[in-house]
Amino acid sequence: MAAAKKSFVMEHLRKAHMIELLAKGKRLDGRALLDYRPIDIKCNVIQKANGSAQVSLGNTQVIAGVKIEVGPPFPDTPDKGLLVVNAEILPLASPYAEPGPPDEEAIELSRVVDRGVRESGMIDLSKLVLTPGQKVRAVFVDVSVLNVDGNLIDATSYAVVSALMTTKMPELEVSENLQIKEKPNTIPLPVSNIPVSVTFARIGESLIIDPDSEEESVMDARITLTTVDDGHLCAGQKGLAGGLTYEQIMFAAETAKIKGQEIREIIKKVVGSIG
Amino acid sequence: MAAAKKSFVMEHLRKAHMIELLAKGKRLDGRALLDYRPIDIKCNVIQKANGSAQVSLGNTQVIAGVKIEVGPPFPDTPDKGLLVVNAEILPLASPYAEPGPPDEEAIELSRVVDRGVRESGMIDLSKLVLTPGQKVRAVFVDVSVLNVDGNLIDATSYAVVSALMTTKMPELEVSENLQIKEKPNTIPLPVSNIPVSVTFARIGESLIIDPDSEEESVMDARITLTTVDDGHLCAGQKGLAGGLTYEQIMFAAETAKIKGQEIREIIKKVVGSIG
Amino acid sequence: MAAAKKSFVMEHLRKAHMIELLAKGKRLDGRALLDYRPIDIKCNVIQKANGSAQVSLGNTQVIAGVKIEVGPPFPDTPDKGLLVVNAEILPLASPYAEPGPPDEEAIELSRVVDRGVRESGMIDLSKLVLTPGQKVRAVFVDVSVLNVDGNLIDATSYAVVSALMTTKMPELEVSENLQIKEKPNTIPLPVSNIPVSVTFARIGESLIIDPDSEEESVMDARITLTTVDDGHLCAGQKGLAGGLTYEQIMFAAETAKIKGQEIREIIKKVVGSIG
Amino acid sequence: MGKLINDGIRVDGRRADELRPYRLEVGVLKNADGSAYIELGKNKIIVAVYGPKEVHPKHLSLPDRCIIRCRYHMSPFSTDVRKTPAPSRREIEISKVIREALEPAILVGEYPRTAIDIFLEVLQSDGGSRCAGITAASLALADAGISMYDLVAACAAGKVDGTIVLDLSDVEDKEGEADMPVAVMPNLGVITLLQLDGILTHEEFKRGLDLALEGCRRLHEAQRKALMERYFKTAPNQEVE
Amino acid sequence: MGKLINDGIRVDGRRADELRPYRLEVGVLKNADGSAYIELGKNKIIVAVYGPKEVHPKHLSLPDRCIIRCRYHMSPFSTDVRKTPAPSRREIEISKVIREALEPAILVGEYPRTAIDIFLEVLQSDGGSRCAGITAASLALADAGISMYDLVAACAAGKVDGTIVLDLSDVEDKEGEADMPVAVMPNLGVITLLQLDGILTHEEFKRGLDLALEGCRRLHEAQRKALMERYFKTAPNQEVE
Amino acid sequence: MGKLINDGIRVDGRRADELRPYRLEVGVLKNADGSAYIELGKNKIIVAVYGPKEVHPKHLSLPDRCIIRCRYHMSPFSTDVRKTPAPSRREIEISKVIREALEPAILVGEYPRTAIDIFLEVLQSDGGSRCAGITAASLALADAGISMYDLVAACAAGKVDGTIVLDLSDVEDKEGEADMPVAVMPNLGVITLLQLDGILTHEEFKRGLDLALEGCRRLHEAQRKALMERYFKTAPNQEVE
Repeated sequence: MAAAKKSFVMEHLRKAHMIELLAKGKRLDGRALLDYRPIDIKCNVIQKANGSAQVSLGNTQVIAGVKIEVGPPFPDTPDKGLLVVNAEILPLASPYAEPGPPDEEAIELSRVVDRGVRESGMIDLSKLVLTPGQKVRAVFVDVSVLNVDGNLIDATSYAVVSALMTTKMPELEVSENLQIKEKPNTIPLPVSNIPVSVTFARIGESLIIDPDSEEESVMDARITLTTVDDGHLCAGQKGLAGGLTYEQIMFAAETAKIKGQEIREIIKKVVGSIG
Repeated sequence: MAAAKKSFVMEHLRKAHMIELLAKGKRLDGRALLDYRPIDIKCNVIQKANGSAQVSLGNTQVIAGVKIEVGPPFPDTPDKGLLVVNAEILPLASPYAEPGPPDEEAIELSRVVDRGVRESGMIDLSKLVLTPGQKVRAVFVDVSVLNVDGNLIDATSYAVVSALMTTKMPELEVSENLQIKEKPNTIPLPVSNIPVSVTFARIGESLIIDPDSEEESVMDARITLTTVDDGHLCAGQKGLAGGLTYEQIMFAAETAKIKGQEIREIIKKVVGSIG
Repeated sequence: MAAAKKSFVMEHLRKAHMIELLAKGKRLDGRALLDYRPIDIKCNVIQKANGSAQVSLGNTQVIAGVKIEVGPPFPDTPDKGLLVVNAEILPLASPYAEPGPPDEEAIELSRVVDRGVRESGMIDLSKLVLTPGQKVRAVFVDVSVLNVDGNLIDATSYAVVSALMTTKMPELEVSENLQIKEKPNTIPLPVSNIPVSVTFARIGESLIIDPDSEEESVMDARITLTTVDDGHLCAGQKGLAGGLTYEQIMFAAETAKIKGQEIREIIKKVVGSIG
Repeated sequence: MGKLINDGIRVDGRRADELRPYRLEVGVLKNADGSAYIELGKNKIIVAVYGPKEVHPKHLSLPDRCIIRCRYHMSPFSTDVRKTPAPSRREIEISKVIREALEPAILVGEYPRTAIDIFLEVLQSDGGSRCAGITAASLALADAGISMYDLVAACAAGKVDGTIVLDLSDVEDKEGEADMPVAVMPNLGVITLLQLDGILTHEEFKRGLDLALEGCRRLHEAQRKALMERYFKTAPNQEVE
Repeated sequence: MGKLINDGIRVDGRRADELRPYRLEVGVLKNADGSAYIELGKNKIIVAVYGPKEVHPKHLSLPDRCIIRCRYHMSPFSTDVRKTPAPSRREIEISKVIREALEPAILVGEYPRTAIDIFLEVLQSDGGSRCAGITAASLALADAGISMYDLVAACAAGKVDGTIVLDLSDVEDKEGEADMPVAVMPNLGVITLLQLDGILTHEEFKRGLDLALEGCRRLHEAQRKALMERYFKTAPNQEVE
Repeated sequence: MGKLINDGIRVDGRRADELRPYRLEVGVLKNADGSAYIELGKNKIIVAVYGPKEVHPKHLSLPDRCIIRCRYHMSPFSTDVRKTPAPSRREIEISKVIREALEPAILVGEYPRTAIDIFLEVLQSDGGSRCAGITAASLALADAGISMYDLVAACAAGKVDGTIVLDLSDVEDKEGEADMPVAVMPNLGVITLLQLDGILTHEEFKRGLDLALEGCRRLHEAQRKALMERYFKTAPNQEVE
């Protein structure tokens, strides 16, 4: 609906102006093309959750909470715990968000972040089995987007990873008759890796990192690449109705490795300070 | 939709006229401010239900049916049976009712009546347990509103209470190996109390009881207070986008006790005549 | 929506022309009143299904797939397997079909075809029980309508019957401790009968068989009658907002027997060629 | 499972060609433009008609006629086992066939660009609820002053223990061999509903149809009396066969 | 289950007439026209207001006033056991009573043909979340510059172990005898929310209402300070009782 | 679980850089404005295009271009275990990425205020169904006469048993190390789809991308032949590698 009301003349002018700036290596908010906005991560913000993190990426704000339950495994993976990532763009987050079931944008957001975590092998799901084929731990990571200002994928991804890394769950004991008993102490999730997504926008011929809402409103294409600790790629997703050249993709892959490592250090530092 | 089509001039005139009348202690249909419309209650109108009652409050007509099933308890109340009250405002009941899942008005109606029954302790749910944590009786009370002419809460409430009081269910026997067997005789529900709701409308500065649709169309606020046998309050719900003064609430509380007792006698008489 | 945009003048002209033609025993596409369009049936088109068939009736195209699962019986029929027929009119099948849950037309289509199969006794559901009250075979027949050009009921019906007749399912063995084991060989469904539906349209005073979309757009009433091997009737459904005379119904019943036998031979031949 | 017919007498004491006891009443709801109530056996069904009225959104209206909308719905307490309130596929199909059974009787061209809503609520269900619903709905349409060619009366015939019988009850419907609901405009001889579930020879089909039409004629007479009672207060308002 | 009050002290250390620690903040979201955040006990609730804005579809708008829409929603991680994201019947009812608690304060006639949307997200829930939500939502409305007669402050009273207490926590709500949420426009003395769950004598009802109103007055003072902090930067932005 | 590659040969007998057998056909549905059918391995996918057409409601249309809508759907019988007909989250995401893979090729500015609908129905699924769907959908768009810069061809590469391979089958997708679907407009060198699931070094990523693009080029050739066959009847209508 919003789209139909936009002033198309103004939109084209704004885009032309932005492309001109980008050609000089500048952005409207003064960042260089490959700069992130300020990243702020706070963990353990929701005491009722097993793990939680609130992330700001400029004015984009998201909060992730982890709940650990016990239940049956999926029939086709009896020897693995469950991991479910679900993101909602709350109606309070933007004038364009609407109440109701997740739309395709929110579903893509959930699934891209889910794949980053899953394919990286971050959580060893085989260690979440209590009684094979019967009872496993189910890890629910729910994300509420509180304020939309571009690059929801990275903000959500960092919140999910940070929440998972600081999750505590009661140790469980399986008795001989397969009863499950909660022990008094808590243990962390079996985390072995920190997947970090880096999202690029193409505007005209320029590739920039971490687009804000204004940049997203004129971007032609988007690509997210996620790397693991050793810099290898583990997940990718091109988005939007524009394409990318071979060279742009290769450049993005290299940059995702370098930038990913920088952000990994930020996450480690925050999480490390929690202990 | 209907709202947008109303004649606002006419509405304001009607309201002004009604406020004038009410100031003289009169209502359009000749009732005094604290008079109920004629109440008619018929029990056992649906033979396939365990209990049922049809209630008319003036032209407002509702029918309640009780079905008793056996099922698992809620995980957090293993030692209690289930009670579920659900009301639907049928599309045949009014030109403004629409087919579809219950809207917020029907949900509030269900939940207010449910709370009146639940908080009064009318049904001793702990007596509906068959095998603790495994099998309990589930009491479903469904209400179909057949004609809307104001004060659905009280009409629904009286129908639910009357249906529950006349409910018969097969006696059940739990064998040693925890099998549940139906015995040939029927027993009533463990009823210990008759909660009675009394609903007030504020129009201008006047408080009236049992508003009809015309009065509801101009009322500023609504308050429902439910009392138990000894006159104590057990549930309350203020409704609509207007407020009430402290004095109005205190007056309503006192009046709910007196009027509630009158209506309790009516219900007792109807139910008693069934045996 | 489409309806509101139709040219009503043109529609009436077309109908008048068609009635004139029909009075002479002719149809727009040259068929006689009781002629079917060319019928083409291909079985085993979907290898992942237990059975499948693609049917063309003129330009109407549907595909049916059978999936056999094991699950609990319905509580009220513990000694019978399950049969579920579900048809979807895919949005690719017509400019008027829309994505979303089945509308009343698709639901009627599913249920009419389901009843034809069920009431004929085609599949002996009692032979699909593995452990009574616990585990039975569930036969899911899903139909995707690919192109709409009238008479979906018959096309769907023939596809469902052909798919069921060529279904192969693994033989199952129930061990003493009630475990279910899959054996290496496959067996057919217990089929004892071939129900064949024949659908008539009334346009003006004429009854025709197998209406195409153009004929359906002006038809007054529709009737489907299904017969079994010995010519007896097993299912019927009058449709649309027009009526039929007693004589028209009796004529349809006789014709359904004769035409049904012709089509039964076509199905038998196709299925027989599969072996 | 015992036999359903003994010495020509059905489990509820009826002969093969007998209707269950019934009661028809017109004008039972205050808000509706027209309404009616029917009891037939254990069926208790209330019907309201609203309209002709404006259509929202407008593009769903038709320039040369009214549209008919129909909702057949069962209250959760109407069945042996509690039914969830959301409409089932069965209710959706029955809503459609009821609408199509009633629409041929309505002079739809008299009400261009409008809609007529027919709401049927089954308060208690028994065999034959769609037929009983049609019979009552036709009265509710008349009560709403909708122009009609004829009343529509509906009744099923079927086959039970090898016998063609009229107006099947729940147990006869479930355990019998065949059920055939029929609706008709008796004065015009136009059949507006016909369904068949179960196997009948062509001869049985004809006898079943004849019997169902006879049942419809009797209910049509009862419909006329109920309308007279409502509008002229000259006939008794209950007809129990 | 131990007693909930010992020697006049509640399980969380409070006296009967004491509020839980709270914190109010205004203007916490960039996109919203107005926003606020409240912590009260373990409650953490964020509220955004959008509007006045155009209504789609237009026929839902009113010619002489704005419509108020309200959504109270709990994040899946906000509760002890994970909550599915789809709105429950409880959330739908609470959305309605919150809207009706706030609307009397709004000069709806100043914004004809528009809508004001109020979105409450419970990030962590504790007893009294609807009251805390109302208190924060009223601040968010003020932050959005909506004309109001007064702020609305809300607080529950209830009965626990036979004692009338203020501002029930989760465990007191679940295991206590009665809970009574109240909202009020303190300057006008108009009560805009009152619910009661559980048995109270008339005397207890009066004492409970008095106590709840006293709690509302304290929260009203805190609301004023939070607005001052936001707009005049003269008061500390945290008020912990 | 056995090894997936033995002596350079994959479980289905292919070499690392080989496509599965495929078949493309244009114009297979009568009602659609354009349609195509693809078989690739066990994949059987039919695609219809409707449009450009009016948009309802109108406010969803754009004044300077058409909107593209896309629905990827799997028939219940298309999978090993029956799939419920309602669209899953996976289907919704794939619908989006397919739309975004096709849209860069369409001259959307030529069709202001209209919509183009692309419906993909997976009749039988195998690995790589989204790529096969894109390849067929691009043909269906061409068959509908939609102006395009280039055809879009799609194909996955991935890593199986440590080897970079082309066009993963179901078992290779599930048990392999990585899967990377790619779509491209071959004449323009513009990549319109790229997804990656699983770990690849940067070197492997480059080799995978190169291999996928080579697969796309071969499918692009097949697309051209299928169109020729449809419109000029000069080429064979089946291309099996």
